[in-house]
Amino acid sequence: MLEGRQLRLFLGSRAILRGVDVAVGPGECLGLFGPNGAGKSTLLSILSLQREPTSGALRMFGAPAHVDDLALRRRLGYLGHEPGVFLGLTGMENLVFYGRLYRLSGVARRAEAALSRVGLGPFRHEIVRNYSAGMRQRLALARATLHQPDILLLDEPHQSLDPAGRDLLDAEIRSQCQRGGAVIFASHEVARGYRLATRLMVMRRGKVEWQAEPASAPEDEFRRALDGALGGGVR
Amino acid sequence: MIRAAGWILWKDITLEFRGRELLVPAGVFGLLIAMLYGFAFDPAKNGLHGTFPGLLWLGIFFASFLAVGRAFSVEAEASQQLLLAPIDRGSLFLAKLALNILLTLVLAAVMTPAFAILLQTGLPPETGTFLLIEALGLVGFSAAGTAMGALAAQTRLRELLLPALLLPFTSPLLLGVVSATKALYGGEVAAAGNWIMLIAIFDVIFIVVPVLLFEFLTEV
Amino acid sequence: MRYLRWVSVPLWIAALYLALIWVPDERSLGVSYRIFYIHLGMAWTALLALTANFVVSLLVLFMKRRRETLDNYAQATAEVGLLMTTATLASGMLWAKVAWGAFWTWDPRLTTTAILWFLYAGYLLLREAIDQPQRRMVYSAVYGLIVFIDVPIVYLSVRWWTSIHPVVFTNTGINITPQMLIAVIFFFFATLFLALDLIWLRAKQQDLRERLERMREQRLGELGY
Amino acid sequence: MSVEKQFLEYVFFAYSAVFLLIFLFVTNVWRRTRHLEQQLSALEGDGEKES
Repeated sequence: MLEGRQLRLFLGSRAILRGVDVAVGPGECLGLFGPNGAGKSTLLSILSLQREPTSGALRMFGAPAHVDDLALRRRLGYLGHEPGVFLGLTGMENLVFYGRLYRLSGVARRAEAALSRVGLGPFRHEIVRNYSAGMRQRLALARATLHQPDILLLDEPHQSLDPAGRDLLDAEIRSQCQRGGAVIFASHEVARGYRLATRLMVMRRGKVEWQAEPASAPEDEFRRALDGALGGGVR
Repeated sequence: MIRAAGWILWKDITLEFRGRELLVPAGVFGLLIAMLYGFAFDPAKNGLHGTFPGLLWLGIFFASFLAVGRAFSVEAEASQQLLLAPIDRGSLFLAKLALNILLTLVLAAVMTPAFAILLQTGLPPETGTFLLIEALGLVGFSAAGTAMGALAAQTRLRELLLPALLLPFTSPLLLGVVSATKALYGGEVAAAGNWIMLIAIFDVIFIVVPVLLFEFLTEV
Repeated sequence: MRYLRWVSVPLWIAALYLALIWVPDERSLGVSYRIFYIHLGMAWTALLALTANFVVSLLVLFMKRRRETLDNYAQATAEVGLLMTTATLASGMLWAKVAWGAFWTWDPRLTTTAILWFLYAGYLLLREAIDQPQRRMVYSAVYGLIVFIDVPIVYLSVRWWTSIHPVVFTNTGINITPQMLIAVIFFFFATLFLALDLIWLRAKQQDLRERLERMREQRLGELGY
Repeated sequence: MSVEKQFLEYVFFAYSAVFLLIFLFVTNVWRRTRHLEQQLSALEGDGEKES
């Protein structure tokens, strides 16, 4: 479904990504791990078509992917560090607005369903400024999945969610995979991420250091690889 | 493209109605300018008819700065997600342009009568033509302001940079609107027509060129 | 480029000699009109440097490769263009005081040149205010394309509107004596070579800065960051 | 003071103003280049010491 080969990104003379190979197929869930500054968020921003890589080939659904391909954007869902919802609008209005931009049919019905799925049904007509951080993140999750994307890209989605919200998010990710979609998420949640992912990838300094499938790699091996990446620096 | 722009505009107007974050501060500032001009120039003693067009337009431009500079910052809380939506980049520009035109028109509608009363000059004769000048002038100001606001919003200085980027561009526009208004006060409608042409040309340039170049700005 | 200075220095000496000593005084303005030579040289070179900035900005937007180098030249040409515009305004104001009796009048050419100064000051401010190199490159290129509108307007202002500013080249011919023309040409090439030298110097410095950043990056890598 | 002398003063001012501007620009560029070169050689020096 998605395949990136030798992705590199330079900002001026700074190398942020130094040749990353990444691929997901239908039903797969790829977990990205590594210290801050490893390039996880940058990789996700390239995969979500926010910026072109300096070099390397990115293909989606069998065709080269470009930043200005609007049809392709409709098949991607992205949830970043910021919830990306408007504080002055109600939860419902936020979803309806995004639904309109994605040209969905039956927007109101879909928005209602999405809101009750993330447990915000009773609060749907309240202004988002009054939401707690966890509620905003739930709304952001509803927003990212509203148009039922084929590929879901999540940048540290567990952050700022309450425990119930985390379970909800995990269920959402699993159902996305069962539907035949793909998920790529970046996380600092070692145990939760290990259970969730169908493939694990540890990044450090813009490169992939270690990758394996949880079936063949016990959790302590994964933890050792991650500790190596975290401790390899100067800290 | 137009439909998406319409939805973004609808969202911005809803936000503005709820929060009044742009119009109220800018409007208060605009009225304050009128009052301070009144103190500084003493309109009762020295008639201000000669300088009124310049005072009025500078006042409107300065107050509009507050509103136009913020128009892109409204998006800051969700700009990333908005840019990820499958919409044409030009539609975002159009939506912001329409928002800025509406905001500056409302500001001018409040400020013009206030200036005319507080500076004791009254509105110019040929009020219809004067309204046309105001509308065209504010469309031009909003177009240039939207383009420069898009540039300034992505810099470290944000709105602080906007005056330095925008004011040199608006100098021909200021010349146009002030001269046209002056011509109306002097009863020279034909001369005003020539200035209105200049304003219209400015409007066209600053709507077309940014739409063409806006694509580049959102790429990085 | 390193030999530029070997041409530039004798050219300057020759130009200064021609403009300050060789050319006879003008009838009405006497010795004061000699400001004209440095004023004209700076003005033309300024417009040329800013035109170069326009070309480089276009290339930055539409070329795929070597954009970083081009961007260095965008910075350099704008700086040198602004410097020369400043020099034009400074020498012009002094001359205006002699010829017109005031440092400044709101003549079309003076007005458009003042606007030009502010536009490119804004350009450099914009560059200064963006940290991310890619974004700085594209944003300043877009802004550079828009502000260039004023350059032809400055050039044509004296021809479009009634202006008290003198014009050298008109449809009907050249408005100066052959002797003056020789001095003008020498002065123009002297300033042009100076501008090239300055642009090159500044772009080379930017290259150095980038090398330093790469080096720093590499050293950080070696240290295991 | 004769008009001639005043004219001469203005010519002098104009030329020196322009040269001053250029001088300031050039010295500024040179100073910054020097600074960059120092930083660069310091980095290179460190590299050799450690390797």
